[in-house]
Formats: sequence, structure tokens, C-alpha cells
Amino acid sequence: MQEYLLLMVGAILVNNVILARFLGLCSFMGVTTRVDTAMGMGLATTFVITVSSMLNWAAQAYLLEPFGLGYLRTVVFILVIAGAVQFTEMTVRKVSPPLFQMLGIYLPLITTNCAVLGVALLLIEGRMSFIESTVFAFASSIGYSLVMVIFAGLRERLALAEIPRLFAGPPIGFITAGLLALAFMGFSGISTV
Amino acid sequence: MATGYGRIARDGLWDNNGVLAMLLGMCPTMAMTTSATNGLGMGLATAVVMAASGGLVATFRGYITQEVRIPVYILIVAAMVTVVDLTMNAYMHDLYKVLGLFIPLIVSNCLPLARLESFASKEPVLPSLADGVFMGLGFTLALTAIGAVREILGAGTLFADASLLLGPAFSFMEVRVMPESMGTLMMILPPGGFLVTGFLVVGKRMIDVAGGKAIQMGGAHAV
Amino acid sequence: MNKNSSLYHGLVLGAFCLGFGLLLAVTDALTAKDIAARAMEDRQNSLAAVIPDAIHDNNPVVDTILLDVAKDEGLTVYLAKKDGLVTGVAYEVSGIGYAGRIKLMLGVGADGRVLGVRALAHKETPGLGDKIEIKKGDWIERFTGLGLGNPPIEKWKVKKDGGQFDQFSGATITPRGVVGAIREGLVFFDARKQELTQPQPPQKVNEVR
Amino acid sequence: MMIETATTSAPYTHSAASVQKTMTTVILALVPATAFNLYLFGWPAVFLFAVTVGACAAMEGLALLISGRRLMPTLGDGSAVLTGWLLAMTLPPWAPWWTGVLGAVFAILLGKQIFGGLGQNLFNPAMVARVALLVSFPVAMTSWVAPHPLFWTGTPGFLDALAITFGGQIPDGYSAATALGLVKTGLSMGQTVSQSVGQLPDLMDMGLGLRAGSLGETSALLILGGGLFLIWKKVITWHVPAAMLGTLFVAATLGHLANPERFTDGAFQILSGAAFLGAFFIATDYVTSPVSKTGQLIFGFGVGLLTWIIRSFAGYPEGVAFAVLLMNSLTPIIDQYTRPRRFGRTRRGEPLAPQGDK
Amino acid sequence: MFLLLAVGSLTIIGVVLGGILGTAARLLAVKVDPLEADLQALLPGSQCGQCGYVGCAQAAKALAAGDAAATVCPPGGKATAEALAKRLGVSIDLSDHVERGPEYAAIDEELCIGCTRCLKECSVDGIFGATKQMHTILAESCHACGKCIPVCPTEAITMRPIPVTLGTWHWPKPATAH
Amino acid sequence: MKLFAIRGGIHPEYRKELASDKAITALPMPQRLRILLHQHIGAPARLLVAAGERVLKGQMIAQGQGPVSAPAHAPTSGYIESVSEVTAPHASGLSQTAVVLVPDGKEEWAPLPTPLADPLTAEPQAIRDLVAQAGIVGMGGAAFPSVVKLHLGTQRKLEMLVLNGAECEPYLTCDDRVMREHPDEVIDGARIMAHALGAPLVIIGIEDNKPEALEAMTREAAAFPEVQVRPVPVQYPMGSERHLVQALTGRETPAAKLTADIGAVVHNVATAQAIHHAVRFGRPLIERVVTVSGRAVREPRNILAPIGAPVTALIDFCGGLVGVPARLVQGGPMMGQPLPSLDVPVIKGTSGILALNAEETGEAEPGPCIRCGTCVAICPCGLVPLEMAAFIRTDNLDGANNLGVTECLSCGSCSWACPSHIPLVQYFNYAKGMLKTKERDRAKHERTKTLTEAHRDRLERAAAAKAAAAAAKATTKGTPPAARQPRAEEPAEA
Ligand SMILES: Cc1cc2nc3c(=O)[nH]c(=O)nc-3n(C[C@H](O)[C@H](O)[C@H](O)COP(=O)(O)O)c2cc1C
Ligand SMILES: Cc1cc2nc3c(=O)[nH]c(=O)nc-3n(C[C@H](O)[C@H](O)[C@H](O)COP(=O)(O)O)c2cc1C
Ligand SMILES: Cc1cc2nc3c(=O)[nH]c(=O)nc-3n(C[C@H](O)[C@H](O)[C@H](O)COP(=O)(O)O)c2cc1C
Ligand SMILES: Cc1cc2nc3c(=O)[nH]c(=O)nc-3n(C[C@H](O)[C@H](O)[C@H](O)CO)c2cc1C
Ligand code: SF4
Ligand code: SF4
Ligand code: SF4
Ligand code: SF4
Ligand code: FES
Repeated sequence: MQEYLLLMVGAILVNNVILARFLGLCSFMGVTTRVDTAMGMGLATTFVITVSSMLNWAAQAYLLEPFGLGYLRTVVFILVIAGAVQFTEMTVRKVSPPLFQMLGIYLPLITTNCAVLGVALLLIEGRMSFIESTVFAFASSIGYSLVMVIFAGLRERLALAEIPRLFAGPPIGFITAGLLALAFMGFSGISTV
Repeated sequence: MATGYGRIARDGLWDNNGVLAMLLGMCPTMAMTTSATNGLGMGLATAVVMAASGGLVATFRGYITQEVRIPVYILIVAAMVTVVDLTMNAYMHDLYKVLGLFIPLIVSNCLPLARLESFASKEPVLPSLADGVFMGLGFTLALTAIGAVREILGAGTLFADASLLLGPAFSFMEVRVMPESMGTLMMILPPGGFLVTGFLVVGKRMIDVAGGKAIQMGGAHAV
Repeated sequence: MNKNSSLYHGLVLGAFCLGFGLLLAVTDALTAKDIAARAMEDRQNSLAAVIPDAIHDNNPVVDTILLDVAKDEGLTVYLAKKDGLVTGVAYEVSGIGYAGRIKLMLGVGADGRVLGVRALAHKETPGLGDKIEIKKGDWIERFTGLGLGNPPIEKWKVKKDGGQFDQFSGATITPRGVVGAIREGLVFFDARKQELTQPQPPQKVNEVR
Repeated sequence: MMIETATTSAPYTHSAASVQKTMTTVILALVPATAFNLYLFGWPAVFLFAVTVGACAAMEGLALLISGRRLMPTLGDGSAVLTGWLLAMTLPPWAPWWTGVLGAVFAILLGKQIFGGLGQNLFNPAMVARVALLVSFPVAMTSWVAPHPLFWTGTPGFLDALAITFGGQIPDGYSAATALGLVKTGLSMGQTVSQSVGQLPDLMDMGLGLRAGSLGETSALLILGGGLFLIWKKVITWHVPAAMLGTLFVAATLGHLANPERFTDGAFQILSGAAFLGAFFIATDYVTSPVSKTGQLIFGFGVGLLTWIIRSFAGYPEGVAFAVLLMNSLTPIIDQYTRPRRFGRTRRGEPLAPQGDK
Repeated sequence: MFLLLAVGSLTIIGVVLGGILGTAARLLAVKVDPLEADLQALLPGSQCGQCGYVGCAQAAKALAAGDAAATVCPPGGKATAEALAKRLGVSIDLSDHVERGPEYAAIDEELCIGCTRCLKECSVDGIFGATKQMHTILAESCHACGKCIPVCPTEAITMRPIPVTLGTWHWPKPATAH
Repeated sequence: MKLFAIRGGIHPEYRKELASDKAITALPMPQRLRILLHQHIGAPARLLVAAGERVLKGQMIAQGQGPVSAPAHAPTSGYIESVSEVTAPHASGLSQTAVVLVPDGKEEWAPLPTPLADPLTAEPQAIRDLVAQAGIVGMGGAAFPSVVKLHLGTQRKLEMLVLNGAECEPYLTCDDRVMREHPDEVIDGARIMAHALGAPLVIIGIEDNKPEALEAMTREAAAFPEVQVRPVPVQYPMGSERHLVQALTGRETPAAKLTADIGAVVHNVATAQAIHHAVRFGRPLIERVVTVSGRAVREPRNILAPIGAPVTALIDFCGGLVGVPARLVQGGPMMGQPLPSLDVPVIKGTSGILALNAEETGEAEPGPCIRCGTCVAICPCGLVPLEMAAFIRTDNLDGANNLGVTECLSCGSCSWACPSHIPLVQYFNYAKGMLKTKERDRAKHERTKTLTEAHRDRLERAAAAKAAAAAAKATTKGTPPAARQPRAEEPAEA
């Protein structure tokens, strides 16, 4: 139990997908202008990461590894992810048009959200068991969502601040993200996964 | 959109620069720029993949249906990445050892896919190829610049290990700018990536403003 | 065929998979041998740093035994032999650094002295903890020739902890991890000396892919 | 007779409060602790303090010039000086001069002016600088000295002090570890907490400040006095300090009870590091903390808990600065969820049901 | 052998995935676009034609198709433009949108010859009068579409700004000076 | 007696001592009175007189029209010089229609409506008629026609009338003086109102910085068990009716509801006095007590001034100004209107005329918000002024609306306290105005739509009728063609 806890803390705070591992940054910069949108994106991504990580784990364990097809790993993983994403996209479009409208072109881009493939590759690199990898994938995406929401909150305040014109928009976003990463460095050393 | 190759080149290298203007491909931009050399290597590898996949998608675009287009694009990028990965491993092994880890991640870089969606799926083969090349070079430019700044501020060197990437002939590029003890570690740690990128976007804006252009406010996704 | 049927989409994607799968398979087939050779060279190169050429006439990369240790997968030990006799061994050891595990390759002579140490992988802070890399400094060379008696085991620590090895200014955790890993590695050698230097005949040759 | 028309609406009477007065009061509250500590750590500390405060004011002026704003009402409001003051109080007292200058760049330019200046920044400027310096220069930022009061024997004179601050060399034999640093190093060497704490000054001395540490760390009692002064002056309220110190104390006590060899006790935790300074002067920074009282309680709770977690489990010995920055990042969200209940409405914003008759 | 396996497995994944996606696309397709109806509801509906389209319905169609900008409808003003932009999910910059202040059309009593031409133009029946008699415009009804102006043979109709009264005056936005 | 806490609030410097000891003195009749037709909330009154006419004191010169309106009366006898546009006592500086009356000094009364002999047993409607005829509007500042509020008891079961003697605005002492000098009239007026409302209880809330008023009122109320006088704490804005009711009863008026919905109707003490005059003597509201104060006034006073008297006359009566004031204000300093000039008339809602010097106003250049949270802590309505202002500054009116800007009282507490001197209230006033404008635009838009549809329907009907007529014509050949005469309502074109 304790090891799973440590695994989760590590994945959420210490080696945060966005701030420490630099995965999923495009959506981090793009879909965080409002807290509710960021939350929606976080949820969608959490779903995709968790599901596709399980599928990918299975693909690795039952297809790629036994048959020595390691070189197909990237291709197979990304296909699985693409399928999972597009399925999610269509479901969201049908079930919640407002959410779909908000997430706009980002839903298809979850496919190229590095976080999804990145987490899958990390699982394989870490040689984790199925349970471990599911826990890790879920925790990583929680870390992703957490930072997305925090950052969206910060940006809502930035929208009201009188930022110098040269810095307004993306630059101040990057700088804020930098300071957030600085703050998160406080967690470094908590667990060493 | 683009008319002529000059326009494509300008767009890719500066006006619509993938990193500094469109804010795409942020992950490698942050992760692979702890030094100028890393940025250069990553950028070049990405450029190769972008050019090849742009050409391929433009070639096959007649056959790709709407519903499966994203998987197909990704498949193409992933295949190109794997080919580059295997080839480099076998025949450019020293270079591979420097870049090895980064290469699979090109697959999930948003930039190639975004260009396939917005350019190669609509334009003929040659312009698509050119778009890939120039977008890739623009990407390389940005990454190298970010890497250079981070490396200088953080470690006091510039293009350290460039000879590993480009061959011994390029060892002249490896410069020490200031003593290592003056390095501001933060710059090569995660916060530095964000900070330097932010400041480089400001730099691009200043140049644009000096050139009489308006400040570009959003990234690729600003509607 | 109806462009909107599910089968059609399936076939389109399938066709692309087929085509690119073929391409990848061919590329793999063409490059597999070279890649394997490169991997072997890499392994040889890294072993060469911890096992001097002079003491062996075999290829330690393929001359290995698998020791069962507490770890689940066992520990691969590379053997250096001259005239069939084990003159030295090399194996991986690891310690906890500032930002995670530091993996080292440790070469030990038959007499229990360190032949050489190299960092294989680590995540220490650039500029602070990465001085353990041979590229960044010769700190890692100072262990060569030392053994458990020299200095005595209680001195196998960084100076800050009362041992005899220098830490780097501002970074104690990394060297502490490295020194600790080497110390444990040597203790391990002492404990399993018999098995290591007189390996049993059914040697397990590790398949290198 | 014509009188200025319709430019500003009522009210036409105002309280005497002003930004400048607020900042000046905070500075005043810091004076006793600062003076005592400057005395305790001698000339090098005086130099570093002057450099840091001066550099912060200079950076503020520079930013105003660059952005083409008027210097005066802004530079005169005292916020930059206060930022510099607080930053100086968290630096190792004998750190070289450039830490102060670079700190001012981080604090005022990166932490404040890029966001548009006073009131617009999301993170506490002084803590941004403090953490950026710590992360960037771990060596310089963790070189502490034991107190060497002015004019005592063994204390560096004016010229020696110049060499220390501007030459960057702390002579051998002066360095000492902070309480938290000692415990942390001890733990990493396998010592138990009680062994490490045994080497420390007793709590009384810690309260008075007779120990190694930053200007703002050592004399907890004077800081406490300044904090109470601020509460009395109604510049701050009790919510943040009480929530922060309370949480830190409770968390530490629980940890200590569970495993005394692994965790230090509550009194030790709140008396060491920048806990008091943080609670009264840093976590209370208006700009970067929530505006409602409920929000402030949550904020203080968060800072206290994160401080304990980071101090006890993470790699860095100092937790307050990181905890403050982390909670700063949550402030907008806390603000959104802790808005007061509107008159005549339920917490969730629906109109109340009419009460009264029946 | 391995080659076959590789290519085979990949192809199968592809076929299956493509099939699923194709099916999903059909099953889950959103049928009609309610956008156009929504947009039309937001437009004034006076069919004045100032937008350059035949009427509000066509304007709505163009908006839905993305051929027209949210600022298409001049009489709708800023409020309509904002509402349209919100519904379309786009952001528009209205800061330099010069809005003619609120106006109404008025007939100069001296000039009106009672030709009744203007009366036929007004889509809100805001003009009253009979042949050869002076016409008046009910200011409350007029929505300033301006269609009555060009048809008047004596140029008796002009647009006038609706005056600010104590009832409509409000405090100006404070100047931000710092 | 138990009091209940209200949220937030402030304690500004009250400076009531400037005028509180000055007894009410009548203003000598000025040369000219300018009586505005629109001195109240609601529809303007309709003019009943013309230039050149002679009017008598108390004669109705303009009649209320519509459900929410009030008449105006001549404060004295004299001639109507003209009916003209004059600058209104309003921040906008816009002008308004006024009857200009030249007093003839005869003070000749017009015949007044018959007062009620025993109002406390009379029909409520009789009371309301007298109040309506007297043109009484709320004297607490809002100038809402009082008769409308006296109807509140007809649909609801009311528990009490609350008499608002808080007078929480700094400087103002007119209510204080009225309570001190005429407690009997105030209490009688209150009892009449309570009777009209059907409320069994009268509670008079007076801030406890007015001990003399409390004493006088308590003494006078002793005779009536249903009248309670209660001191309330000095806490601005205690005078706000929702807050006063909350302080007195602990009940919180739900948003978008009236205090009457929780059983209490609130009236100002001076309103009660005016109602006493109207019901007992049939006298209309033609004069009121105005506090003239501020350090830029030589000799602050409480003046009984006829409605329509020029503000200059009041100031002159106080010995004129000392130097150039920084601000001229009508009403209190917290919620008053800035006066565009001294050349404006007194209206029914004028409780004070203040001439303030720079030191008193304490105005300073606004700075950025430092998020000190003071405004949040003191807003009596539980709003977040800093956030609303930030939204409004960035033109996000919807954002401010969601945070409840329309529920802001404009009490001014937040602006008063803000250390950065941000004109918060002005942001909110601006936003409220903009939101109202938008609402009006939207309504107009709706109206246009309905009208257009009606127009189209009519055209279609006309076309159908024409077709039918043509068909009919075809069948009944030889009938002479009907004279085609386009009528205004029915243009013949399809
Ligand atoms: C802007 C600036 C930054 C500096 N940063 C550092 C630093 O990060 N570390 C450092 O040791 N010295 C720094 N210095 C100081 C000089 O490098 C100084 O010469 C050096 O510390 C001398 O120490 P050394 O002889 O041990 O190298 C800095 C000086 C300046 C002006
Ligand atoms: C950004 C940062 C990175 C660090 N990286 C390392 C590291 O790579 N290796 C290490 O041993 N210590 C590292 N440290 C830890 C500190 O330098 C720590 O104070 C030191 O290791 C403890 O040693 P001391 O006993 O000399 O104070 C790092 C600290 C910081 C702030
Ligand atoms: C902030 C604020 C303060 C007020 N202060 C007073 C006051 O001190 N005295 C008063 O009579 N009315 C005051 N009012 C007006 C009351 O809310 C209420 O309208 C009035 O008492 C009703 O009585 P009336 O209709 O007789 O004027 C205030 C209103 C607000 C919004
Ligand atoms: C009670 C109080 C505490 C403050 N604390 C800090 C602080 O910790 N760090 C800082 O840079 N400024 C502090 N300031 C000053 C000011 O708020 C700060 O410079 C702003 O964050 C700059 O926008 C404080 C001010 C007050 C009134
Ligand atoms: S301009 Fe506006 S009102 Fe006129 S037809 Fe076009 S959309 Fe309708
Ligand atoms: S401008 Fe003329 S046609 Fe248009 S609504 Fe007004 S009166 Fe009618
Ligand atoms: S003016 Fe409005 S926002 Fe400000 S304190 Fe009063 S009620 Fe609250
Ligand atoms: S009182 Fe003024 S400075 Fe303080 S939070 Fe409110 S608006 Fe900002
Ligand atoms: S490169 Fe875009 S999400 Fe990683």
C-alpha cells in the first residue's frame, strides 16, 4: 500500500507530468484560459491516459514483447491512443456539446498530447506491473489535471492584471508556468521514483 | 494560404514559427533545451520527420477519409520516427546516443501533426515537403536559441558536446562563456525552460515591433 | 464501395498499416544486425573502462554469469579471464543520489581492489551532482586501486560523514550515494568471492540482442 | 462658481489608509528584529542588507523608467523596499553581495514588474527571489554562520566584512548549520532526530536568536512582537499566522508522537526556519494571498502543512518559501471558492427563503 | 515469419480500429446543426438588409457558415455582435468598433409632403401619417435602420442621436491612470 | 433588547458636531423658487400651471401621473415667471423642467384638502389619499413616493413599521434635529403610517451617537405601548433599510425581495413628520430640513428651506463659503450627488448641502489594487468589490454581473476604505448603468422583433385580402372598382 502511495505522490507532485517531465505542454499553454475548461480537459485527458495506458500495457505484454516486435512499439502505442482519443471525442460531441465546443480542436490533439504517449512509454521503461502501471498512469494524469486547473486559476487572474503589452499573452503565461515549476521544485526529493 | 516557397520559408522560420509564434511542440522545446546542442539535435531530427511525413501525407491525401485521418497521420509520423530511430541507431550511432531518448517523443510532438492537418492535407507534395523542412528548421532555430540561452546562463558554456553531435570538426563551436561557478542552475532546471521561452517570445515580439508589425497575441489555437 | 461504410474506413487504415508496417519491418530487418553490433560495441566500451584490456583475453561482454541475488532478476556479472582464469569481474551497482538512483558499473580485480568505476545513468543536477561523470571530472577515478582494507571500511564515506572521500562543494548527497554504492559493491564481492572468481561450469551465456 | 463636475462619484470622504502607510507600518514592525540581527551578525550582514534593499529599489525604478511610468507615487509606496527588506531577511547573512543584486532582479523584475507592478503579481516576489537563488546557487545559499555580534572579539571588522560580502569568501571556522539543516543532514546520515537536536541550542536561545540562520529566522520572539504589532495596527489579521503556525505545530506534534526519532516536535518546528517570519510577514502579503477570511484560513493551513511536508520529506531543508509559493498558486482558486455569502442569498447564491411571518 | 507477424498484426489493428471509428462516426454523428436557428434568433429580425444579405435568415446562414463576421449586423450594434460572437464561440475585438450612438429617425415637419413613401419602407410600422398629410415617426418604435431616409423625395428624414436624459445617464467608467 | 449584528460596515469620521447643536431655522424666502417637475423616483409630474399665473401656497402646480409618481406644490404664494429648463441637482449636470415661482411675500394659503379628524381609526385608503395628494416622497434620500409604500400592507401581513432614524451619513443632522425638536410629530406620523399599513408595532431605530434624539423620542413614545425606540450601534450603513431591519429583528431580506416580504416596512423619520402634517392638517410637502455643513461653510446650520430654494441662498444664509471647496455635495458624503454648481434648487430629497475642503474629502490619485481585502471584509452586502472592479475595468460586465454588482447598494464603504483610493463605487455605478442600458437595448430589440413580425403578418393578411378581393371582383363583374386609398395603417403594397 505504502509503495503505491509513494508512487502516486511521486507522479502527482514530485515528477509532475507537466512541470517536471515536460509532457502535455501544448494543452497546458492552450486550454487553460478558464478553470472550468481546464477541468474538462483534465478529465478527458485523465480518462484517455488511464484507459490507453492499460491497453498499451497489454499490447506490450502480450504482443510486442513475446514476439520481439519492440520496434513497432511507438506505432502500436500511438494507434491505440489515437483510437481511444477519437472514440472519446465522438462520445463527448454526442453527449455534451457544450464541453465539445469548449475543448474545440484540443480533443483530437489529445492524441498528440505528449503526456499520453509519454506516460505509456514511461510505464514500459519502468517495467511496472499492470496494477502499478495503472496506478501510475492515473496518478500522472491527476497531476496533469491538478496543474492544469491551478494554472487556469492563475491565468484568470492574469486576465485582470495590467500586464505590460510586450509580455501580455503567451510570454506571461510561460513566465508564470516557470514560477509554478519553481514552486513545485519544493517537492523534489520526496520520493525517488 | 501560402503563396510561393519564399512565403513558406518565411512562415516556417519566423512569422509562424512553430515555437515562438504558434506555441506548438512545447514539450521538446522545454525538455530538450538544456543545451544548445541538444536543441539543435532534436530540431534536426524533427525537421527530417516533418519533411518526410509532410510529403507522404500530401501524396496520399486523396485516399485518407475524414474519420481515420488522425490515426493515419499519426501512423505516418510514427513510422517516420521509427525509421529515423532505427537508421540512426545503426548508422549514426554516436549521434544516436546523444539523441536516442528524444526521438520516440517526436511522435507526440504536436507540431508535425498540426502541420499535416493544416498544410499537407490541403497542399500538393512539393510545397508540403517545403513546409515540413522550413517548419522543422524554424523549430530547430527556436530550440537552438532557447538551448543556447539556457546553457549560457545555467552552465556558462555554449554548444558543449557539439562535436558528439556533428562530428569532431565542429569542436570549435564549443565555447565557455563564463566560469561554471557563475552558472544560474535554475536555468537548466525545469523553471528555466519556461522562463527562457517566455523571454524569447518577447524577443521575437520586440523584433516584430521594431519591424513595424503588430504584436501577435495568441498561439496556434487562439481563435 | 461506399466511402462511408465502416469497412471502408477500416480498410483505409488497414492499408496504411500494412504499407507502413511493411516499411518498418523491412527497415528493422535491414538494421537489426548493425544495431546489435553497435549495442555490443557500446557494452564493450563501457566495460573497457572498468576492466583494463591487459588483464583479459576473452570477451567479457559475452562471458557472463548470472548470480542470484535478492533482486528478482539476478545480477549479470561480466567476467574478465586470462588463460581461463578469472582475473576480474564487473557488475552493476547502484546508490541513492539527490534525484534518484545512480547506476554505476564497478570493476573489481580478483584481489578485491577496484579496477574502475563509471556512472552508467543518473539524474543528478547538472553542474552539481553530475561531476561523477568521467566527462565532467576525474573524481570517479579516485577509487581505482582502492579496496575494502584500504582505506578501512569505516572510512569508505565522504569526508562530511567522517570518511576519506571528498564531496563536491555544495553536493554531498551524490558522492555519498556513489561512495556507498561502491562500498556495498565491494562488500558484495567479499561475500560472494568464491562464486565470482571460480565460476561453476554451466555458465549462462547472456543472449545479446 | 464652477466646481469640478462628475468626474468621480461618491464617497467624498475617505479613510486615512494608504498603501504607503501600510508598507511603512510593516517595515516599522520589522525594525526591531532587523536591528537586533544586524547587530548579531555584524558588518557583513549590514552590507548585504543595504545592497539588497538598495538593489530592489533600484530595480523598481529601472522598471518604471523602462515602461515609461512616473517614478514617484510608485517608488514612494515602499513596497519595493519592503520586498527587498524581507528578501534580505531570508538570505544567509554573510552571503556575497551578488546574491542581493540577483535576488532583486528575481524579486522585482521577474516576480513583480513583469506582471505589471504592485498588486498584479501572482507570486510573492521575495519568495520567488529566495527560491530562485536557492535553486540556482545551492552552495552560497546554504552557507550559514553562527552569530558574531558587532564589536565582539572574533567578529570580522569592517574591512574583513567588506572582503566577506564583496569578495565572496567566508573565512574558515565561521560556518555553522541551521537547526533545520542540521537535522536534515543528520537524518540523511542515519542519525536520529534526538541525536541531532541534542547538538542544538535550547528552545530559549532559539527564540532569542542566538543561533545560525538568516536575519529573519533567528530571533523568533522579536518577529513575533512585530507580528503582534501588525495585528494591533490592523494591518494584518490573525487568520493567516494562526492557521499557519497552528497547522505546522499540530502536524509536527503528531509526527513527533508517531515517530520521535524521525520527526522533530512542534515547538522546534515553529521556532526554526522562517516559520515566524513567514507566518506574520510573508504569508500575509496581501497581493498573493486570498482576500476573504475563510480563504486566509485555508491559505494559512496550506502553508503550514506544506511547510511541514517539505521540511520533513523533501530534499530542501527550508519549507516556508516553497510552501508560500505553492499556496500562492492556489490563491486564485481559493478566492473563487471562498467568496463571502451575499446579503440575502444562500452560500450557493440562491435567494434566501423569506423568513419572518410564520 | 516475424515479418509476417508484424505486418499482419499491425494491419489487423488498423482494420479493426478504422472499422470502429467509421461505425462510431456514423452512430454518434450529431444530426442537425442548431447553430443557424440560434443565430437567427439573436438577430433583430427586421430584415433591413444593412448587412448585405437579403434578410436576417440569410445573414444567420452566412454566420453559421463562417462567411460573415459577428459584427455583420449594424443595427444590432455591439450587444448583438457580442451575443453572436458568444454563440459562435469566437472572440471579437470590439474595442475599435465605432458604434454610432443610439439614433432615431425624425421627419422635418416643414419638408414632409406626405408622399407616404417612407411609411411603406418601415418594417416596424413606426411611421404614421396619411397621404398629403404630415408624417411622424414614433421614436420608441424606430430602430434606426435608415431605410426610410433614401426614399424621401424631399430629404425630410434625418437620423438624430437619442438624447441622454436623467433617466438614461450613468456614471462614466473611471479613467485608469497609473 | 436584543440587537443583531450586521456584516461589515465602517466607522468614518462623523463630523456631526459641526451642525448637530444648531436648531432648525427657517430660510428667509428667496427671490425665486424653481420647483422641478421630477423630484422623485418614477414618472415626472404633469404641469398644471402656466407662466404668468398666480399660485397660492400649497396649491398643486403639477400632478402625479401613473402608479409611481408624485405631485408638486407651490411652497408659497406668488407668480409663475416661467416654465423653463434649469440645471438639475444631479451629477450629470443635465437640465430639467422647472416651474419658476416669484414669491409675493403674502404667504397666502390655497384651500387644503380636509384633514382626517381621527386618522388612527380612519380608513387606510383615506390616509393614503392624503399622503398622495401631499406629494410626500421618502426623505431618507431615495425620494420614492411614500404612498406606494403605504400600499404594502394590502397584500401582505406586516408585523412592524420601522422608523429609520439611523442617519448614518456623516455630517447630516437634519433627522437628528427633527427628532429632537418635533418628537411628537414624528411619533404621531409613525402611528398613522402603522395604522395605514396594518402593522401592529412601530420600532424606531436611532444610532446611539444621538443621545438627545434618543432621549426625546423615548420620552414621547412612552405613552404608546406599540411604539419602541431602540438605539442601534454606530456603524455605517446602518441606515440602509435591509441592514436596519436585520439589526433590529435578525431577519435577512432575501435577494430581489423587499423588507415588506419579511414583515417590515421602513420609513424615514422626516417622512413620518411630513405624513403627520399631511394627514392632520392637509399640508403638502413644500419645505424640508436641510443640513448645510462642511468645513468650507462658514457657519453650518440646519435650515428649514422651501422646496425650490436655490442652494446659493442656503449657503449665503450660513455666512457663505470659506475659500473654494474641493467638493460640493447634495446629500451625505458617502452616497450624495456631486453638485454641478451652486445654482441648483433644493428638492424634496435634499437632506444636506455639503461644502467640503480637500482635507475632509481625503481624495487622492488612485493606485493599483493591492488586494488588501478590506473592501471584501467591509462590504455590507457580502460582495467582492475588488474582483467586480477588475472585471469592469477589463470590460467584462457579465463577470461583474455574475458577482452581483447589481446588488451593490453604492453605499461607498469600499471606496471609503480602499487604501489605493480606487473609485470602486464609480466602477459599480458605471456597470449598473451599462447593464441597464444593455437591458433597455435588449428590450428595444425584442420590441423591434415583435413589431416586425406584426408588420409582416399584416402585409400577408393584406395581400391575402387583396387576392380574395380580386377573386371576388372576378366573380361579380361590373362592380365599379373600389376607390383605392392607401391608409396609414394599411399600405396597399404587398
Ligand atoms: C551577476 C553575477 C553573478 C554571479 N554569480 C555567481 C555564482 O553564481 N556563483 C559564484 O560563486 N559567484 C558568482 N559571482 C561572483 C563572481 O563569479 C566571483 O568572482 C566568484 O564568486 C569568486 O569565487 P571563486 O573564486 O571561488 O570562483 C557572480 C557575480 C556576478 C556579478
Ligand atoms: C537545485 C538543487 C540541486 C541540487 N542537486 C544536488 C545534486 O545533484 N547532488 C547533491 O548531492 N546535492 C544536490 N543538492 C543538494 C544541496 O546542495 C544540499 O544542500 C547538499 O547536497 C547537502 O550537502 P551539504 O551537507 O554540503 O550542505 C541540490 C540542491 C539544489 C537546491
Ligand atoms: C447605504 C444606505 C444608507 C442609508 N442611510 C439612511 C439613513 O441614514 N437614514 C434614512 O432615513 N435612510 C437611509 N437610507 C435609505 C433607506 O434604505 C430607506 O430607503 C429609507 O429609510 C426609507 O425611508 P423613506 O422612504 O421614508 O425615505 C440609506 C440607504 C442606503 C442604501
Ligand atoms: C502585510 C504585508 C506583507 C508583505 N509581505 C511581502 C512579502 O512577503 N514579500 C514581498 O515581496 N512583499 C511583501 N509585501 C509588500 C507588497 O505587498 C509586495 O511588494 C507586493 O507583492 C508587490 O506586488 C507585504 C506587504 C504587506 C502589507
Ligand atoms: S442588417 Fe441586421 S437587421 Fe438588417 S437584415 Fe441584416 S441582420 Fe437583419
Ligand atoms: S429608420 Fe425609418 S424605416 Fe427604419 S425603423 Fe426608423 S422610421 Fe422605420
Ligand atoms: S458600495 Fe457596494 S460593493 Fe462597496 S461596500 Fe457598498 S455595497 Fe459593497
Ligand atoms: S480595498 Fe482597495 S486595495 Fe484593498 S482589496 Fe479592495 S480594491 Fe483592492
Ligand atoms: S509537444 Fe505539444 S503536447 Fe507535447
